[in-house]
Amino acid sequence: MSEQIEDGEPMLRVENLQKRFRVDDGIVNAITNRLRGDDPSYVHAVDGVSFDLQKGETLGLAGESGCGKTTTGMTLTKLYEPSGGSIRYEGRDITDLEGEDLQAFRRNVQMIFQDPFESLNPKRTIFDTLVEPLKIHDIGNQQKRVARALEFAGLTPPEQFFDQFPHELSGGQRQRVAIARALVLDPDFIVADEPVSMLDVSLRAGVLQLLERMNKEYNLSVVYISHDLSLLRHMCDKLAIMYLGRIVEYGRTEEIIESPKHPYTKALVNAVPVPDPTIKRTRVELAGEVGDAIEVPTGCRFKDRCDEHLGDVCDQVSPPLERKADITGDRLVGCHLFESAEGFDPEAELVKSRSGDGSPVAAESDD
Amino acid sequence: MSLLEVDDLRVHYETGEGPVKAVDGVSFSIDPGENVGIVGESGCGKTTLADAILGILEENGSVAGGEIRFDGQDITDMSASERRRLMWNEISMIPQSAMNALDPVYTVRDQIVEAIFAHETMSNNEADERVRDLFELVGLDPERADDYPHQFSGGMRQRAMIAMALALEPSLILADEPTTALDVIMQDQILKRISALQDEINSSMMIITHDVSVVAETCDRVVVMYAGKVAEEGPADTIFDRPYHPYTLGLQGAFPNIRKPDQDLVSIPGHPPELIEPPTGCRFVDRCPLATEDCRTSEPPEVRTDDLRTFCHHTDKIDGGFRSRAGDRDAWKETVAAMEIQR
Amino acid sequence: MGIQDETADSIYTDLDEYAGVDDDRSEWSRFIARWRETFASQWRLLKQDTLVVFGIVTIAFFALVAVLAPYIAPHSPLERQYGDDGVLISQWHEPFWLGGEGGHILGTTAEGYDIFSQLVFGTRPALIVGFAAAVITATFGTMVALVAGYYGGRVDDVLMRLVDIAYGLPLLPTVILMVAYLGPSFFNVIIAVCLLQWRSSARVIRSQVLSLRERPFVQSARVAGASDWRIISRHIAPNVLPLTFLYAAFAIGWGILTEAGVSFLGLGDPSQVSWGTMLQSSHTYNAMSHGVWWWFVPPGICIALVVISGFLIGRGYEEITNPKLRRRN
Amino acid sequence: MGKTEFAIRRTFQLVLTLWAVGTLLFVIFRLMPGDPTSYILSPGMDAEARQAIVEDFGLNAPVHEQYISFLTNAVVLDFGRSFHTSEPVQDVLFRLIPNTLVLMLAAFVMAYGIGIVLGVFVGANRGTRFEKGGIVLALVQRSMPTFWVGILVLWIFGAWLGVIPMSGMRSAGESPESFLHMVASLDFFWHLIAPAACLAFYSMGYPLLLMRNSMLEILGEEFIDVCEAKGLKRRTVLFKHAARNAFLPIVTAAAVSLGFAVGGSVLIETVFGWPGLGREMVRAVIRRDFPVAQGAFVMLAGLVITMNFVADLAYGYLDPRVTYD
Repeated sequence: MSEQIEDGEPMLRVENLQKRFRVDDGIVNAITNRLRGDDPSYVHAVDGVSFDLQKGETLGLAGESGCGKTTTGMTLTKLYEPSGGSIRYEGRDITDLEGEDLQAFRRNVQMIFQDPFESLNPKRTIFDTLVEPLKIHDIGNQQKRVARALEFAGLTPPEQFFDQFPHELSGGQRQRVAIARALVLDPDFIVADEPVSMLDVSLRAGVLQLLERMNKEYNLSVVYISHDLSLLRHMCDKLAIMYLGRIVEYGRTEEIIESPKHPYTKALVNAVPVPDPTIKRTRVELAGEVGDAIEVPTGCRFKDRCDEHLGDVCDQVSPPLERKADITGDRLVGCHLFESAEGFDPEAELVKSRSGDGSPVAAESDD
Repeated sequence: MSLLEVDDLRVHYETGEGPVKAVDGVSFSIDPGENVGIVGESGCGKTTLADAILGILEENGSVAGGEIRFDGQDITDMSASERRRLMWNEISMIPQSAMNALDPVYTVRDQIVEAIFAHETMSNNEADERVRDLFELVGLDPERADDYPHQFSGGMRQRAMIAMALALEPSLILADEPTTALDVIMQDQILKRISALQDEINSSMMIITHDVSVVAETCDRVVVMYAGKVAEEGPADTIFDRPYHPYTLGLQGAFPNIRKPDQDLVSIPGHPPELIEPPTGCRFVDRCPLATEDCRTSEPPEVRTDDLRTFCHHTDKIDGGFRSRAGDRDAWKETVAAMEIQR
Repeated sequence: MGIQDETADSIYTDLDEYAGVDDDRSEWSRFIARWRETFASQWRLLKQDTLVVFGIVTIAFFALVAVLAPYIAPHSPLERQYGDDGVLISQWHEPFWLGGEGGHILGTTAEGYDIFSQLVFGTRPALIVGFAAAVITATFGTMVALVAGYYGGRVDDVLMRLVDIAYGLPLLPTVILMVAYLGPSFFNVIIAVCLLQWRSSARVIRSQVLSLRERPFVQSARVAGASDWRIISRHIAPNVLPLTFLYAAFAIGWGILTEAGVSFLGLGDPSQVSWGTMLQSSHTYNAMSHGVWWWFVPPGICIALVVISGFLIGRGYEEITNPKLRRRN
Repeated sequence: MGKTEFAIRRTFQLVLTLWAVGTLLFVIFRLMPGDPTSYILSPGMDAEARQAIVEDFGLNAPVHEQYISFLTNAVVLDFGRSFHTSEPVQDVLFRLIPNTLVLMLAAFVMAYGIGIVLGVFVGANRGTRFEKGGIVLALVQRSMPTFWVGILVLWIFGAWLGVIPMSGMRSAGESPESFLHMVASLDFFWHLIAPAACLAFYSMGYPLLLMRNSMLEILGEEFIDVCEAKGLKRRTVLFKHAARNAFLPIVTAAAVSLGFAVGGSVLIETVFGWPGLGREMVRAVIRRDFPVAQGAFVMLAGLVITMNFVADLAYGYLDPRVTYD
């Protein structure tokens, strides 16, 4: 990003983050591929993602399955090592942290997962589960802290849950335990990957309220990962719409939902059903399906499904995520339909690529 | 006459701890050409209901009472072969996850043709022609009919399932969570496709879902189920506009609405009851902010208000204070907390 | 630069003074509680199955016989018996209840050994092989599986190719060959069985580890900064334990069957009486042609009983560990 | 990855496995504690004969040369001469292989034919007495030692009822012109039936249990519900859809279980005096005729490895989902 959306040093700054996975097919294939001189193939799950996260801010990562939102989340929590780009936490690059520095970072970041039935070790009591992070970081007053966290998560009286096993709890209670575990270290930010999508409808709201309280009362930053825009609209200050490993639109939630600009965002927002029979929405039919993350298309990744496709520019020049002159508000959009406010000229890039070595332009959104 | 009448249906599952009364006295009907949504949380018996109609209950489940009348004939009473004749020809299904609903070792064409040949006599060419038409109808490339299911994406498989469901132009289609496994965009397209096709062949549909918004957009009438029983039933517009059952109100409030970002989300306190020994009286009693002693001791009566059927003791009270407060999450919490203390 | 910064409005602010010793919840008691729960839940599930209970009772019975063998058996297994006439027996005798002389419960062998005593003492090698095979194969297989599954990559590749190779070896012929080369001793039979049997537990448990490794609870521990050792020992190993038990139970059966087979072929430990050697000598003396069934029927029944008990327990575990086999509801 | 590439890769793996087995054999044989000659040679042998054998085996060459010559000989199936009869091991093996193959094939067809069908029915009748009975039957089959079953059969049907021969592959007077003539004869069938049935009895439990488990899994799949809802006959659902899918894991398992069946055949051949590879291997081991024992072992192991290979390839053709990665 060329400039910050808001003033002040962001707590977390992600720049051009990339994560690719090698398509691994065993030692024998690796040898035969090597012999034939083939390059190993990669899945480009996250391919140049940039955003800022302020203290106390909530950001929603939205998109269809396979768009790289979960991989982004897992890279943020250092479950995956990034393949490129940087993650800066409080001004410090954490991509290559090791040893004690890494442990210090780990104290401040936690993750909440989707499946309440899989997120707790079935062989350990609730107390064991909650006390583990404290033991790892050698933090005192363990029992009181655990009790405090459980209480905050609405599991009262906490002592009653200490010796219970996950199978004795309901789905909603388990997800609350998972939240308590995330909170027990008192982190600065949390990545929540579809935190309620597997809960029963009537229990969802309770867990969402808990997450809201966590953010509001303790000034925690949260990255929500979800395909459910209704939910993200409810929970998030900012929204990043992802498509095939990239952010295509980024800005304030209500602005994006009220007036989506990127053709993909439009389709996504309009596809959300509304629980009110009197409201009729305009549906945008989107052709085709999400493309291949192994052989990423040149130019705009959305070009094949786009109604407003402009021709060669879209085919050849990858649109950077940038401010647009014809879009007001704090909004970044990655689409050639709008005029750049940052001086990026796709036509010129197209000419350059033709006169040059003929390879397609890989424009990056950062300076 | 109604196309499908379910009359006081009871379905039990035998378990080590006694029978689970998954469906316990459910009645409703579907008229020709009508779309009926069955809404409820997991475990409320909505899938069991569909399985009972289709005759594909788990081996420990059985119809313990009541009737399912299709075109006036009780299908629970039919012989296996009579029933088989009816299946797919008259009643077909779109299952929850097309991921596993197609046999992985046969091509999609083979599986559709198999359904056709089970009920109609025609030449291979005619059957192929039918498959081609069906594929075009659901927006799939007919050239890909000879692919195996795993070669299709999730959305394509669900389309193939719809093609198969329509193969014999049934008069009733049972769709069990037809889109939950899909992404938003695909979900939208599939729902749109289903509605359009169904209008074309004028079949009725029963859509089972936990997603209130899906029902709001596709159904004429809604049955709200709770813990194996009908809580409320009526036209979709009325159900969404002025429901009388507190559970319906709670369910609506639990869903975030993309158009109403500032609305509080309602969380209904507590959990649905165990269905091995369900509470006497109203099953919603432990979670209901309006519950009284009556609710605990006697079954809620069927009350008809406007065009709704509501099973509740307090339909008269709901208009007074609670409806206006139902969207407020604290209203639920406080009232139920107060009940806890009383007990 | 403030990675260590504490949030000002933390819910734990008042607890931040490290008070030193603060836990009245003893680590030890929780450890015991955890394992008690693990075993209790396994047992709760297992005892519902009458066949499993049968298996456990049978094995317990044979274990008791093995321990008390000297008190149960009327004679030493390799002590030649004298007939009623005071002469060393040189032909088989019928059991006393078929009118055989000498009051032998199951008669004598052609060499004049008391069959019942041999049967009782034969329990020992059978159970030792069975349990040794169970413990060694299950432990080794599980360890290989944990390493291969958790670390993945080339380590996994190499270990799994080793498993493939082990699968290429036919069990009994390999054991025969190894015993032939290493010498016919009881210990060598155990080694040979174990060398070949770890493969199936390794393969199956590895795939379980692969799936566990990606489970959210393991990921959560990793986000919290847990070391590999902590993740393997606290999160993964306890969850593959039922599978380890399953393979241990099956290994009892395979161990005993293999030992019996090897002994039957005359490659067993010559100094030991086992059910396999009993069957071997009966075969050598062509007992079946002469209808001396009391010689060759009882050892076979004993083998089958112990082996099936192991299988029954293993199968019981299989039904527990594979949720797809379990009845729903 | 395409099918051919998968086949190539799998072939590579096959070669690797064969090489590893050969190496293992060499290591066990050559690197045993003490002088290898002392294991091979009987004490009564004179110095000249001893020298001849040492040279024949190349035991005086450096270890790596021994290793290479061992492997090259193994590739051309040259295992030297029998200590006992001086006949080339190759000739002995080639004479015996068909006998073992016939026995195993007959047993395998019986075991898998009956086992799979029983497994389908046991799986389809979940929770009934029939199911429980089927499981117990399968476990009983697997827990009774094969050789003991053989002994019982010989005792009851051979000695007592006298309906089967006690031993061998053909009756004393019979001298068929060729192997094929012999196999086609009634006398051969009469000799074959008991050992093959015993082997089948033992091998049957595995496919039965596996098919049952596999059926249970498949019957819980949603596509089975769809098939039933389509109004298909129960038989069609059970066999055309459920069993066809449940059959897939059996293919791999069959190859793996062959490793056990080979062991079973060693015992059965010994009990019934069937002149096959297994019995020969045991006799050779007892006589300390190592070239023959080794050769027979390599043959048996090769059989198992090849079957694993074939099964993996077959799987690809049976299951359209296999993507070879």
